[in-house]
Amino acid sequence: MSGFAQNTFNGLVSGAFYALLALGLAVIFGMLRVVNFAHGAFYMLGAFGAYVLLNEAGVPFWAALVIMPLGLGLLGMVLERLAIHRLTRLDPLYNFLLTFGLTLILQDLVKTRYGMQSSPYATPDALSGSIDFGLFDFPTYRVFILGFAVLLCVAVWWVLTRTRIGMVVRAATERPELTRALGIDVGRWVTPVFGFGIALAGLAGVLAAPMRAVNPLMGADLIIVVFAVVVIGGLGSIFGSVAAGFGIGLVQAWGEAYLSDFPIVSQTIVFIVMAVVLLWRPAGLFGREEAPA
Amino acid sequence: MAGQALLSARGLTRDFRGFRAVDHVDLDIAPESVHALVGPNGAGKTTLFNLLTGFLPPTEGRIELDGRDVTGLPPEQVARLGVARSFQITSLFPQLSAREHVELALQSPSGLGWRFWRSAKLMGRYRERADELLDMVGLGALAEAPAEALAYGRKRALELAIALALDPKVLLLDEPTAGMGLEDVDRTVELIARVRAGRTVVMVEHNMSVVGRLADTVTVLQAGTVLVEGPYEQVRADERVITAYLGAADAAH
Amino acid sequence: AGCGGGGPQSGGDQKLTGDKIVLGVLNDQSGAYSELSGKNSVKAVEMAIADFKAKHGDKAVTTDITVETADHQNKPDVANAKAQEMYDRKGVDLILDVPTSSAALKVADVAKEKKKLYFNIGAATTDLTGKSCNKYTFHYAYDTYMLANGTGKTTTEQVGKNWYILYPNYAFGQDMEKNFSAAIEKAGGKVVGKDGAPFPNTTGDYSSFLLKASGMNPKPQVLGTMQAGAELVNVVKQYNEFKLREKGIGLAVGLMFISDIHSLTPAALAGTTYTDAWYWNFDQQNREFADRFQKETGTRPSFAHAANYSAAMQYLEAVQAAGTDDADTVVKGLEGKEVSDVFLRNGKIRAEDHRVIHDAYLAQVKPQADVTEPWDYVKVLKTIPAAEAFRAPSADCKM
Amino acid sequence: MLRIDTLSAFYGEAQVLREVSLEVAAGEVVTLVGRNGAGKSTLLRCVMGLHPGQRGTVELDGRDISRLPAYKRARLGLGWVPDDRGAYATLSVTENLTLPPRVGPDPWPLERVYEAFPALYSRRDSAATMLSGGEQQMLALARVLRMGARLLLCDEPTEGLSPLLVQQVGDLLREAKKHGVTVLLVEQNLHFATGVADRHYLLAEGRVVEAMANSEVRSRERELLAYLGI
Amino acid sequence: MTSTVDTPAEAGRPAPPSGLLAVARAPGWVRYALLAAGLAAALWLPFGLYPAVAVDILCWALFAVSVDLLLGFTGLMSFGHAAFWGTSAYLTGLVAIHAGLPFPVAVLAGALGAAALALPIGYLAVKRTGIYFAMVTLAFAQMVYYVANEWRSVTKGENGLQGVPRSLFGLDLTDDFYFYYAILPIVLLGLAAAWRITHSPFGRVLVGIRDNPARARALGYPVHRYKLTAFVLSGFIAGLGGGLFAVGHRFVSLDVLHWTTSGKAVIVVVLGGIGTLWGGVLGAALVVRLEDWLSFSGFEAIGLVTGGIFVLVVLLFRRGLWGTVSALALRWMAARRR
Ligand SMILES: Nc1ncnc2c1ncn2[C@@H]1O[C@H](COP(=O)(O)OP(=O)(O)OP(=O)(O)O)[C@@H](O)[C@H]1O
Ligand SMILES: Nc1ncnc2c1ncn2[C@@H]1O[C@H](COP(=O)(O)OP(=O)(O)OP(=O)(O)O)[C@@H](O)[C@H]1O
Ligand SMILES: CC(C)C[C@H](N)C(=O)O
Ligand SMILES: [Mg+2]
Ligand SMILES: [Mg+2]
Repeated sequence: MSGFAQNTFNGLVSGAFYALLALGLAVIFGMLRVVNFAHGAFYMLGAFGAYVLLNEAGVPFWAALVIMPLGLGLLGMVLERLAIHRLTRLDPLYNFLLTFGLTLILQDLVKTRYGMQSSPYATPDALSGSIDFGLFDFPTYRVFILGFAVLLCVAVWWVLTRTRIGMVVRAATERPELTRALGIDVGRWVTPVFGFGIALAGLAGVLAAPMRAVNPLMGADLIIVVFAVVVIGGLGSIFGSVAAGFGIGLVQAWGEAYLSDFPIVSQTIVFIVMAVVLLWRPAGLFGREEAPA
Repeated sequence: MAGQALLSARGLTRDFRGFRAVDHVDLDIAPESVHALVGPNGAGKTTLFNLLTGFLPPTEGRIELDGRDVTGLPPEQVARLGVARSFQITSLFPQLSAREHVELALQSPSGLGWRFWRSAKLMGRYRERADELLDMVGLGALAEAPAEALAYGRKRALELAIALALDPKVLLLDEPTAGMGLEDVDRTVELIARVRAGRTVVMVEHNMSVVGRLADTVTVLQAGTVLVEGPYEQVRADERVITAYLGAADAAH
Repeated sequence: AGCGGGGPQSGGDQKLTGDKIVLGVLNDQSGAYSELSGKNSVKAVEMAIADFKAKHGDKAVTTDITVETADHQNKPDVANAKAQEMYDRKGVDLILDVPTSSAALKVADVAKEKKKLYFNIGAATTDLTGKSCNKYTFHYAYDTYMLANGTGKTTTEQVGKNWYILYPNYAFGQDMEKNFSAAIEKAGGKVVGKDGAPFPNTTGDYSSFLLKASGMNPKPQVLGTMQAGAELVNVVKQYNEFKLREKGIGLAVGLMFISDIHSLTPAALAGTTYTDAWYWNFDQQNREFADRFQKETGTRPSFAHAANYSAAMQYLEAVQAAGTDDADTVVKGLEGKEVSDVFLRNGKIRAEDHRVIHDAYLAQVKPQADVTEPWDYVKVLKTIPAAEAFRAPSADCKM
Repeated sequence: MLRIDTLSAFYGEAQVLREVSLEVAAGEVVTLVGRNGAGKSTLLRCVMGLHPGQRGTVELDGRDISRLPAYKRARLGLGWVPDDRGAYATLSVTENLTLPPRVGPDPWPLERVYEAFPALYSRRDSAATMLSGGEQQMLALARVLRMGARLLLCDEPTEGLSPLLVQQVGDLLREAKKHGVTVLLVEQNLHFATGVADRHYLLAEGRVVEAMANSEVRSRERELLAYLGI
Repeated sequence: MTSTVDTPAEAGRPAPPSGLLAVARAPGWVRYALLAAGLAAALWLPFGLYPAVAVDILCWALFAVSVDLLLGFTGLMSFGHAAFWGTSAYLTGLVAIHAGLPFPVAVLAGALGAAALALPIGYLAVKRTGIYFAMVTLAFAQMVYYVANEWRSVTKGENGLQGVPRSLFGLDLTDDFYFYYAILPIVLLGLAAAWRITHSPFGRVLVGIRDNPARARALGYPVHRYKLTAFVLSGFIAGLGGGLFAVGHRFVSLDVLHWTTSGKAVIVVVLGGIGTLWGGVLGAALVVRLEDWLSFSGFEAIGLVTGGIFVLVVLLFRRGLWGTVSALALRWMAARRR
């Protein structure tokens, strides 16, 4: 029993990363119709940034948790202005390709500067213990991540669906020209939203630094799993992305724990789930089917 | 009754997330007639079209074509069975020329489209017929123009040409004259009058003069249900239709 | 060395092809293993060339000795292409290094086909001196047997008898697991559980295995991790996070480089024992080399760097002795030779399987408090004599 | 209120407007009529600042706005009802209505909009592109009324509307006019146009070929129809 | 299930197949001259380049063309084509090793296997379009990657399949120079097949589907089935390339299935010009050559260069090399005619 609870808890923690990354993807996609392939690279930059800040400037974890998302958010805004923006009128595939190219560049930039060696990052002192849950005890840091991620997801969801900000930005992305003609300065909105999505990725990266290996490829394979998560949840749906993120974390953890004799299944379980969802609900669990022709 | 109808619907219903757009509609389209569907905006006309052509599966009900159950068939199969449609919101292949549109439509029933090992020159066999159809809708001079460069009214005409190219038993036209200038409206009415021979036409149309000139039977939909059905003169005099749809002033038109 | 696929040359008094010697360093220059070998291996080879020239002066077979290098990105197919190009187009006489077992095996095939020399240094698989051995391939620094033998035995004796083994589920890891299990059982220990973790592990998460280990009955006393590079860093981090040491489960590491310890900090690994092929601060001779190396590169050498130096040197000496760079002649000169240098202690190049044997060391990571100098992280507990450190020539090897 | 002076517009190398000049006085309803492809929609887009390839000047209340970006023009009180209706798929009906900022002295409150368009009220939470064609048309018109735009640029607002609704739109425009709103209307439906407009401009092949007061239409109907190709 | 429309109507399409149309509209002598020049270049290649690189170029040319068949002519961007390239590589390798058949037979078996795999993956993937399609194919390819990785008894996992023979009726093909000419006919056949597909009635329907699937359905074309057929054909051609790649390297590693391989294939196509077919061949030659050169130049950051080129192409030359050149040529010809 305690084993099951522990595995479940663990699944939720890795789900928290999927959820945060999927959320950032969903925010950007929902607003800009851009699937940001470079999301994993920004996650990596978040983690790497935290490491560099600590090692080269002695900036602690808590400060990095603020600085990195802000810095990367700015970088994201610059990127949106310089590149993404020019492609908004074209097929979304072009932005997918652009961000793919960008991923290669970002990874290699970090690689050339810092090498491939995984870099160490200590858990912040305040969170380095473990919490006793009676049946089992669990690292405090992981508990913190879970709580933090849940709060963040709820806050973002609220802003995007319940406030005017979300509405304006959705409009601006869907039909920029019309929106301009309705008296809204589109340029002022889209850029910050892209920056915000990137900031979320950076935040997830900082959170991952004490827990995962910090190296230039840490986001590379992860992002593909997150794509699967997002397809399962329904790409347009903020709620779907987050729910699927946690769900997949759980499924994967249980798979690893109880199907370890069938590695082919436990390793591909995310994709199996995705196939089933596609068969049953092509638009994803929470995706919206769009109008016929 | 149902036995004589070419296309018929029984209890046809469609819900969109709790919203009932089409509500237990019974409809019989007599062979070789022109049947107009009219009704206020949002009455469910286009949705009904989508149901009849397989673009939407019905929530409930049954559709028969020539006595055969076609409920739930995908659009391409419905098209194969001889039901062609045009779209209310223009729907073309932006980069293909007008002629290529028609050729593509002409080729559809032949199965030639599967021949990935043959030359596309084979499609040349449809050229003459394609040009004929383009002339018919007044696009003869624009055969080479890519669809995206056509003005709105011309696009509507091309829609019609494509639907005709399928040589359908049943032709469903969703607002064929919307957005056309007067000249083109007349041309289109004449055209429909010409091609109706040996065919069944179902059309959605707000222009009552067009309806009056063409339709044998008019069905008025309101809020997803059939309000009135009958010959044009009778329908337009109907009190309920005047309040729900035509409006008092227009009754004189 | 010549151009194109010129056939093997015969006769000992033949001079050098093209009057020059070209050494090729083929390794990972951008990936996970770029720190433990990479560009610095090239530096080490250049040091060897300089030393060789200084030593022989005018008497050297040639002073025209150059280095070619390429990045194989740890991909066997890239390694294959690069190796062919090196031999064919760049006139390379000897390929060095090639970490990553799968790439290493592929390059062995190429060497055999092109009849050119190949000294593997960075890879661990015993297949290089087993079923994939060939006349032109030598395995220089270490292998999975050596690692398992040293660490498995002492850890079982000193830390605990019950093991849980976690290995990356691919050739290298499986090989390690097999060799470790054998060594543990031979030392009277028992493997109570073992798991192949996915490789590559996308999430970097090992918590399910660690949780499993801590809940196991009977409880393991040692967690043996066979992960390398980035993955090792992850396992150790999470081992600490889940406080397994406090729960009475010690840590044993299958393969570790000094750069791994540097990146994890010795504090995270204090007390861990592992088998090392060479340690830079072991004795005066090593230290001198390490100081020179640091001047060149800014870091301390890993054992792979020292081995690259040594291998290049031994090859050049062999050519010098033979007076030719003809591969068959050089191989004949190398086989059975007893050698000793800064890397090889009590070294011997076995003729049967081309395993280069030498003393190995059992090392232990110092507690943080004892670390007085950057990079000086371990204490050598004992020297494992060459004959004991490596396995006997395998029957699988048919030259 | 609105003055257009020698306005030319291009699609690539093709010229679709040729030195068009026209004026609309405050409080007037003026229609642009012309055959398909005459350039009517393009003219409206130029006024709104949405057409990149244009020459000539556009003045609003005596101020040259030719260089202003579209959103600033909107804030000066221009309200565009595009020919494709411009419904947002990702916004609900209510959101479509409340999206634009208020720009004029007399913006309609939401309640008044829903009162005028009960059909929209019943679909208020649906995504706007799920509406029927006619409903979308209502939405586009309602949207600029809610903004309180002073000058409406309506591109075929009656297309696809049922006769009853066409009358309603006419009533709305007349009503808006009574409140001092100015309208530049593109229309194919001559019957409708003469019912609401004060004056008409006739556009053919990118040129203004005729301007006439509504009172003249009856007497010059023949001439007009000839231009329209009948 | 209704048909779903993923991309907003306002969004543009991938660059129009203007390159293709350009050549098709070019006068006959130009087309024949180009064809002759292409063939001459193909025959000359191993003289001018290191033969192993030339062999790689041929394989990648097939791969690129298979991707373009979907991207340029069906409007589907497969970001998981490594699944077919790689599956065929493994199958070819296994057949060649265990059955000892002549390599063309093994390659054919591999390509058929790839096509067979394309069937279920395509069946699921064609339910989505646009960006979703890219993500779904990417994810499924990753699944194939993991399966190959875990199924060690067959694939040999990380070690890769070593020692794939190049047998062809006892001919000695160990030298890449001769091997190049042995596979050239197969590659040309594959390219010709791709050309024929795009210039067939089927190809026309695909273009229609690409531009407006709902309309195509109303015309009676079963859109899903057409897309699926195109997907399987494309999988087959990718498989041809992958099989030859395996025999060419006498070796198959997991890398053939990795997502970066899929990504590289798309890069090659975009660089060459989407929807131009021959652009893919050109792109393959350039990218393979460039990577070869870079890895020998001692420059570590290959991704920086390929990624950089990619970003520039997407931002500035969306028509790609072939598309840009043929558009310029066409304009020049038009100007002269005037
Ligand atoms: N996919 C959909 N999802 C949700 N609601 C829909 C969908 N399609 C149509 N509706 C709703 O169903 C109702 C009927 O729509 P339909 O398009 O059939 O009307 P119509 O009679 O064709 O009107 P119009 O004459 O204005 O085109 C409308 O209220 C519309 O909002
Ligand atoms: N995107 C475009 N590219 C090229 N030409 C275009 C484009 N849009 C419109 N045109 C051309 O510009 C001319 C004017 O178009 P416009 O849409 O202004 O006409 P309109 O008078 O509004 O016609 P309609 O009554 O059909 O809406 C037409 O000849 C049309 O073919
Ligand atoms: C750690 C590495 C240098 C060794 C490598 N894992 C191998 O396969 O041999
Ligand atoms: Mg409708
Ligand atoms: Mg218009």
